[in-house]
Amino acid sequence: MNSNNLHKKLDSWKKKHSSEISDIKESLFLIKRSPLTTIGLIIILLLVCVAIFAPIIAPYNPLEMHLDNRLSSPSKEHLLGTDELGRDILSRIIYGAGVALKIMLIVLAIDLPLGILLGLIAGYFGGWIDEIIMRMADIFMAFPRLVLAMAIGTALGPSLRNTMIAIALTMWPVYARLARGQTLSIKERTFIEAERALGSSNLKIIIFNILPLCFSTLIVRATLDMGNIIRIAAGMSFLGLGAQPPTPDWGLMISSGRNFLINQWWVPTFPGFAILLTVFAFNLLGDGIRDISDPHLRRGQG
Amino acid sequence: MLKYLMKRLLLFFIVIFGVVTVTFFLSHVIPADPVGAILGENAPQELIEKMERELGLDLPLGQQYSRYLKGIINWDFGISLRTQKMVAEDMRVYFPATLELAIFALIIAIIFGIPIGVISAVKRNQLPDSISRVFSLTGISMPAFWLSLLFILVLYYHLKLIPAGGRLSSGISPPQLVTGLYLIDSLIARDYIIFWDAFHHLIGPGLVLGWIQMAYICRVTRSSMLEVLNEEYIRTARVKGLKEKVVIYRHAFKNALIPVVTMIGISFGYLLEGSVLTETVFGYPGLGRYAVNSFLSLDLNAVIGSVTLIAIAYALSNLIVDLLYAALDPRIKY
Amino acid sequence: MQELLLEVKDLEINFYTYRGVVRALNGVNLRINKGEFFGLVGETGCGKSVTASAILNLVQNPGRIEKGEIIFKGIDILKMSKEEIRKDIRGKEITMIMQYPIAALNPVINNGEQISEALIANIDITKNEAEKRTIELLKEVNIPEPEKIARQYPHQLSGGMAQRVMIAMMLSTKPSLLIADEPTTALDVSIQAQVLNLLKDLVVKYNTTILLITHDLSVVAETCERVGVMYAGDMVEIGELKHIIDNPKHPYTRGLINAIPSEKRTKLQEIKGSVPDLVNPPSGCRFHPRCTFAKSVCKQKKPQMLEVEKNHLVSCYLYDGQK
Amino acid sequence: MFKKNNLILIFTITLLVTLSFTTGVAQEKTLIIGMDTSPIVSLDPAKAYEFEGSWILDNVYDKLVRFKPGSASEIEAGIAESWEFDGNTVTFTIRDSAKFSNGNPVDAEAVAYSLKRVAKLAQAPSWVITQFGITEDSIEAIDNKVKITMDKAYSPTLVLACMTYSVTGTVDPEVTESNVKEDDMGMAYLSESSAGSGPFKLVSWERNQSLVFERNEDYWGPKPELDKIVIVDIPESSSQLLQLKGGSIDLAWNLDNDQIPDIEEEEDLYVVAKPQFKLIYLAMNGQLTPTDNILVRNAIKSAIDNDAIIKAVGGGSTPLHSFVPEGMFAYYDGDEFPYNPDRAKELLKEAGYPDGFETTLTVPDFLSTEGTVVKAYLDQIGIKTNLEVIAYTTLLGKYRKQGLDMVIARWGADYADPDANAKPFAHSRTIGDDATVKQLAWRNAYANPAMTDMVEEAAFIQDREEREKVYIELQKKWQKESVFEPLYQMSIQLGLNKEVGNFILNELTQTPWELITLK
Repeated sequence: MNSNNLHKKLDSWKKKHSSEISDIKESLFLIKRSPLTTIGLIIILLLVCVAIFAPIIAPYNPLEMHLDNRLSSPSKEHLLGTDELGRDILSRIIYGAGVALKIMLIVLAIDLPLGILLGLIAGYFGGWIDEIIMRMADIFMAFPRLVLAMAIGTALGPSLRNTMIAIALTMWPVYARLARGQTLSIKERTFIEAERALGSSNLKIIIFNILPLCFSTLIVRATLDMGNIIRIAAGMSFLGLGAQPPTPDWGLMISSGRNFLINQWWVPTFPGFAILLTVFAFNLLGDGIRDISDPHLRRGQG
Repeated sequence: MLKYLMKRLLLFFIVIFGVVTVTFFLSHVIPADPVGAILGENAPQELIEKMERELGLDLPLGQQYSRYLKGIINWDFGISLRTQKMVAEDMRVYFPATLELAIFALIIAIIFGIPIGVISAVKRNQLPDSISRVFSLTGISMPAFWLSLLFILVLYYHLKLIPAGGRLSSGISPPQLVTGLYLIDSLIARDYIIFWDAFHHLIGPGLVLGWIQMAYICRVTRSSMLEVLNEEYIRTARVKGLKEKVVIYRHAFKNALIPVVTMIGISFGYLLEGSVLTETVFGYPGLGRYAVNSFLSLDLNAVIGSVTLIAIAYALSNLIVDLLYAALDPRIKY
Repeated sequence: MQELLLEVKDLEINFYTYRGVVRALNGVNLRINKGEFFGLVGETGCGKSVTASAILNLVQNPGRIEKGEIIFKGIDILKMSKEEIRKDIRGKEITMIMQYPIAALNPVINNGEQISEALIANIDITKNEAEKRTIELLKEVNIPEPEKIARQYPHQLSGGMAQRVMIAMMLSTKPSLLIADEPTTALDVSIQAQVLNLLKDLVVKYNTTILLITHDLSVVAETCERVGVMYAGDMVEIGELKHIIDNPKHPYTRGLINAIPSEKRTKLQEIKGSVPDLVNPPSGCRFHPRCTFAKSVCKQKKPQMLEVEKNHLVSCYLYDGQK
Repeated sequence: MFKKNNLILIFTITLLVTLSFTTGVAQEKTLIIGMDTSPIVSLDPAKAYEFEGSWILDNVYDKLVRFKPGSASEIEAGIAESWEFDGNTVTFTIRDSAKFSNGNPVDAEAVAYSLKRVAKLAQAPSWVITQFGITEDSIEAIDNKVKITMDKAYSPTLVLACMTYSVTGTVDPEVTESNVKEDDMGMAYLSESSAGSGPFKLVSWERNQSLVFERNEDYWGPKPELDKIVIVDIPESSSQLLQLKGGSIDLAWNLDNDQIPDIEEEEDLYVVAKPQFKLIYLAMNGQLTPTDNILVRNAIKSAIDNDAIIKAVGGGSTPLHSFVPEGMFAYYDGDEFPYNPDRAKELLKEAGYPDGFETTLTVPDFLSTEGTVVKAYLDQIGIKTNLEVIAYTTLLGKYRKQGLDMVIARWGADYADPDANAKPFAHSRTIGDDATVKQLAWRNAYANPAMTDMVEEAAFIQDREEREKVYIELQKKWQKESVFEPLYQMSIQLGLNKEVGNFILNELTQTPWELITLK
C-alpha cells in the first residue's frame, strides 16, 4: 500500500522532472563521449582514492625525518627521492592530495552558500541592498585574486585555515553575481508570480523555487573554479602565506624545495607535477561540464 | 556615451576608494612590528618608538586612515620602510618594468592564443583540437612559480638560452628614461645592445606568463568561436558560397572577438597576479616582486601603494575593454 | 515537357546523437522542375529542413548522408568535392533564405557589405560595381532609402526589412534555385503576405525556381504550384497544389488539411497520437501507429510511391492495386 | 759569457714584450658579486644597519679603529693612529695622510663631525656608540685629536669593539653639508652616494639591479688590486649558484648550506666559510604556564638534539650552547642540558606534566626547518607543538609585546664583546614596562635580577681575565636557569671563483676589499 503510494509519487516526480532527468542522462552520455573529460574524471577519482587511502598507499610516514638520508635521489626505496629533512617525497605527495582536496572543498563550502545567500538577497529584494552587495562585489573583484588573498592572508596570519578564508573571500563575488542574475531571471517567470499570488512568503519562494535553480548553475561554475582554488592555494603556500610546515602541502614543498632546484631537482619538481596534474584534471572536468551545460556549445555536439 | 562614461568613472573611484579602505584596514589589524623589523632585532625600544612617531604609526587608526586618504589624493603613499624612499617614487621605477613584462607576455599570448583557439574550434573534436586543448589546459593548470623554476632549470641552466633573471645584464645600464619600458626607451636611444639585452631578459618571465595567458585566451577564443560557428549568419555566409577562410575569419572571428577582448582585459589582471610569483622567482625588479616583499616585511605604505596601483591598473584595463566593446560591436551604443 | 532542375533520389540521412541514431530522412524522393514554385510541407522535425541542408551540402554534425543522390542540372551534388560545391553550387546556383532573418545576418558587418560580398564572391565584379548593384537590389526588394539601409547594421532593421535584405542578397547572383526555409514564420502577419508576394514577383523576374519549406499549409496554398508533404522523414505525398488541397490521398495529408480552420469545417480535427521518436521509428509506414486505416502490411514494409493520378504521387497501401 | 749575454737579452725582450702586452691590453680588474641586495636600505654609515650594508660601508668609509684582517678580537689602527683611555674619556690621534675620494683631507674635524652626526641623526645603529652616553657635546676635535667623553669608565675592549662598527665611518663634511635636504645632514644624499676615504667609492646604485664601486686612488692604505667591484642583485640563491657556475659572477653571497658541497665539487670554484657572531636560539615564555616552570624549561632543553638541527640545515654550522659564540672573548663550550630524551621525560613528570602539554612554537619563515625539527623532538617527549611560521615582521610585532609561547629566532652581536650578547640574553630586572633594557629576556617575560647584576658589573671590569671569569660564571648560571636554549652558531659560506684570492672574512662579516686579488 505504502510502497505503491511511493511508486506513484516517484512516477509523478519522474514525469514532472522528465526533462531534467533526460538532461542529466544526456550530460552523462556527453561526458562519456568526451575522452578528455573522462580522463579528467578518472584522475580526480584516483586522486580522491589516494587522498582517502593515503595511510595505506604511502610507503612511509610523511612527517618522519631521516637526517642521515637527506636529499637522496629517486631510488627503489624512495621512488621520488627524499627532501631536505630526509622525508619520503612520494609519501608527502600522496598525503598532499588530501590537503589540496580539503582546501578546495572547504573553500567551496564557504563560497557556495555565501554567494548564493548574498546573490539571492541582492537579486530578490533589489534596491539599495542590491546596490551595496554588488558594489562590495565590485571592490573585491577589483583586486587580482592572488593579491587580495595575499593581503587577507597576511592580515589573518599564515595558516591553512586562513588561506581558505582568504581564497573564499576573493571568490564569493563570482557566485553572488551568478546567483543574483539567476534570481533576477527566475523572479520574472510566471510561476513565481503565481506562487506569490497564492500567498507564499518570500522565504518560501526563495527556498523552494529559486534556490534549487541557482544551485545547479553555481555548481557548474564551481567545477570550473576547483582547479583554480588549488592553484591559488599552492601559490599562497609558495609565498609562505599558506600551509605551515610540516604539513605535506604541495605548494609548501615547492617553496622549501626551490633552493634544491639545480642539484636536487626532484625536491621541487615532483610536487609541482602533482599540482599540475590535479589542477589539469579539474580543469578538464570543468571544461567538459561547461561545454555540456552551455546550450550553445551543446548544440551540434549531439 | 558621456553619461555612461561618467557612470563608469564614478564606479571606478568608488572601487578604488574601497580597495584603499580594505587594504588599509586589512594591513593595520596585523599585530606586526614593521619598524622593529627594519631597525633589526638589536634596536632599542626608544628608537623604535621614535621612528613610529615619525611615521605616524602611533596615531589612532582613524586618524592614520584620514592621513592616508589625504596622501593618496596627492598620489603620496608616504615612505617605504623597507627601501626608505617615497613609495610613489619606488612605484615609478617598478611599475614600468611590470608593464613591459605584462605587455610582452600579452603579445605572446595573443599571437599564439587566438589562432590556436580558432583552429581548435574549427577542428572541433579532432586531433588539432585535442592537442590545443591539452596544451592550453596545461597552461591554465600550471603553477606560475613552478613553471618559472622549471624554465630557469631547463632554459637557463641546461640550455643556456636565457639569462637567469633580472632586467638587464650586470654590465649594462638602463637607457635614458622616457617611458620606463626598456625596449622602447632603448629604441628611442637607438641603443640596440640594450634593446637586445632587455629583450633577452624578458623571454623567461615573458614566456611563463605568456603561456599561461595564452591558455586563457585560447580557451575563450575556442568557446566563443564554437558558439559563433553555430549562429545562423555563419550558415548564411556558407550559403553565399564564401570560402571557408572568409567564413571563419571575416564572419565568425569578428563576432567571436568580443568575448576574447574581455578576456584580454581580464588577462591583464591575471598578468599582474602572475607577475607576483614569476617576478619573485626570476628576480625581475617589477611591481609584483615589490608587492611581495612589501607584504612579507609588512611595509604598510608600500603594501597600500602597490595594491592601489595594481587595482587601478586592473580597473583601467576593464574600462578600456568596455570602451573597446563599443568599437567592435555595432549593437552596443552607450 | 518541363525541364527537370533538381532530383533527390532515395536520400537517407541519419543523426548520430547520444540517444542513438536518429533516422531523420528515410529514403526521400523529390523532383523539382525549372521555374516552378515548389512547396515542402510537414510538421517540425519531419525532415524538410534537413532535406534543404542536404541540397546545399550543409548538413551539420552529427548528421551524415547515408545514401541517395541529389542530382542538380544533371550532376550528382553528393559526388562533387566540398570545394566544388562551394565554388559552383552554393551562392551561384542554389541559395537560401532563413526563418530568422536578423539572426541570419552578421551583426558586425553592415547590410550593404553583406550583399556586395555575395556578389564579389560569385560574380566577376569590382567592388565599386558590387556596391552600386547592391543599392539596385535593395530597391528591387522594395526597400525605401536603400543607401541608408546599406550603411546600417542588421540590428537596426525590422524583421520584414531584414528578410528583404536576405532576399536581395540571395537573389543577387541570380541562382537557379532559391530555398526559402520558413521565410515568413517569424514575421508579423501583415508583413508575411508582402514578403511572399515579393518572392513570387522576383521568381518570375529572375527566372528562378523556389523550394519553399513551411509547416503552414496556408502559405503553400497561396504561393506554390506543386507541393510535397513529409512525415517523419518520409515523403508521403507529392502533387500539384489542387491535388493536395482538394483531393488529398494520404491519411496524413488529409489530417493536415482537416486541421486547417476554414469556413467549410465547423470542427477542427486533430491527428491522433504524436510524432514518433525517430531513434526508434515505427516499422513499415512510419505513419501507421496514428493511421485509422492501418493494415497489417503497413507495419511490415514501407509503401512505394504510387501515381494515383497524373503528377500526383502517394506513398500508401490504401491505393495499392487501384491502378 | 756569450751564453750569459744571450740569456739577459732574451730575458729583457720577454720582459718588454710582457710589459707592453699587459699595459696595452690591460683589462680592468672587476670583481662581480651576486647578492640579494634587497636588505640594503641605505648606504649612509649613520643609518645602515644590516650585514650587507655594513660589509660594504667598511670599505667605503674609514673608522677610527678596525679589526685586523680576519680577526674579530685584535684591534688595529684605522683612521686613528693611536688612542688613549683615561677614566671615562678616550682620545684618538688622527693620521695625517688620509684623503677622501675627492681629494679633501681627512682631519679631526671631519671625524668629530661624523660622530656628532651619528648622535644627532639618532638612526638605527646610533645606539652602538650612544650606549656609552656619548652625545653631540661629548665629542671634541682638538688639533689632530678627537676626544670623546663617556658617562662611565667602560671597559676599553668593549668601547674599541664598538668603534669598529661601520656607523663610526668618517664622512666628508663638505660634501655632506652641500647636499643637505630639510635638515637631514645629507642623509638622503649619502644613502645612495659616497663621501668617504675608504679603499673604494660608490659610483652608482641602481636599486634591484646593481651597485658599482671603483677604487679610491687617494686611499692612504695599500693600493687595492681591484679596479672595480660590481654587486649584482640576484635574490634567489639557486640563481646565484647557477651564475657562479656559469662564470657570470665571481662570488655568490647568499648560498644555502646544501649548495656548498656542489661548489666544492667544481674545479674552478671554492668556498670561504667563517662562523659568525650570530646564533639561532629557542626561547620560552617565562611567565606563561607551563614554561614558567623551570623544570619544564629544562625538560625542553634536554629534549632537543642540536646536532640533528645542524644536520637538517645542511651542516656548516657550529654547535653552540651558550650566548657567547665561538671566537669571541669568554667563549664557553659546556652544556648543562645535553640531548637526553629520557631525562627530559623525567623532568616533565617531575614538573607535573607526565603526559606533556600543548603549546605553540612561532618561527620566522627563514627558520622553518629549525622549527620543524624542534617540533618533532618536542612531540617525541609528549609536548604537542603547533608550529606557526610567520613573516619576521609579524613575529617581531608579537615578540615585542611579550606575546609568544615559544619562539625560534636569530641574534647577531653588533660588536665583538660578550656584553653585546649578555645584555639581550641575560639583562632583565623586571618584566614590567619599566624595564630599562627591553631585549630578548624581557620579550620572553623573563626577569632574573641576579644575572642582571652580573651583566652590569662585567661591563666595567677593566681586567680582562677577571672579566672572563665573570662571564663564564654568568653563562653557567644562564644555562641552568634562563628561558633560552641556543640551537647553533651560524656560519657564512660564500662560493667563489678560484680566480679570486685573499678574500678574508671575520666573525662580524667584515672583509678588507683592498686585499682581494683577482687573476
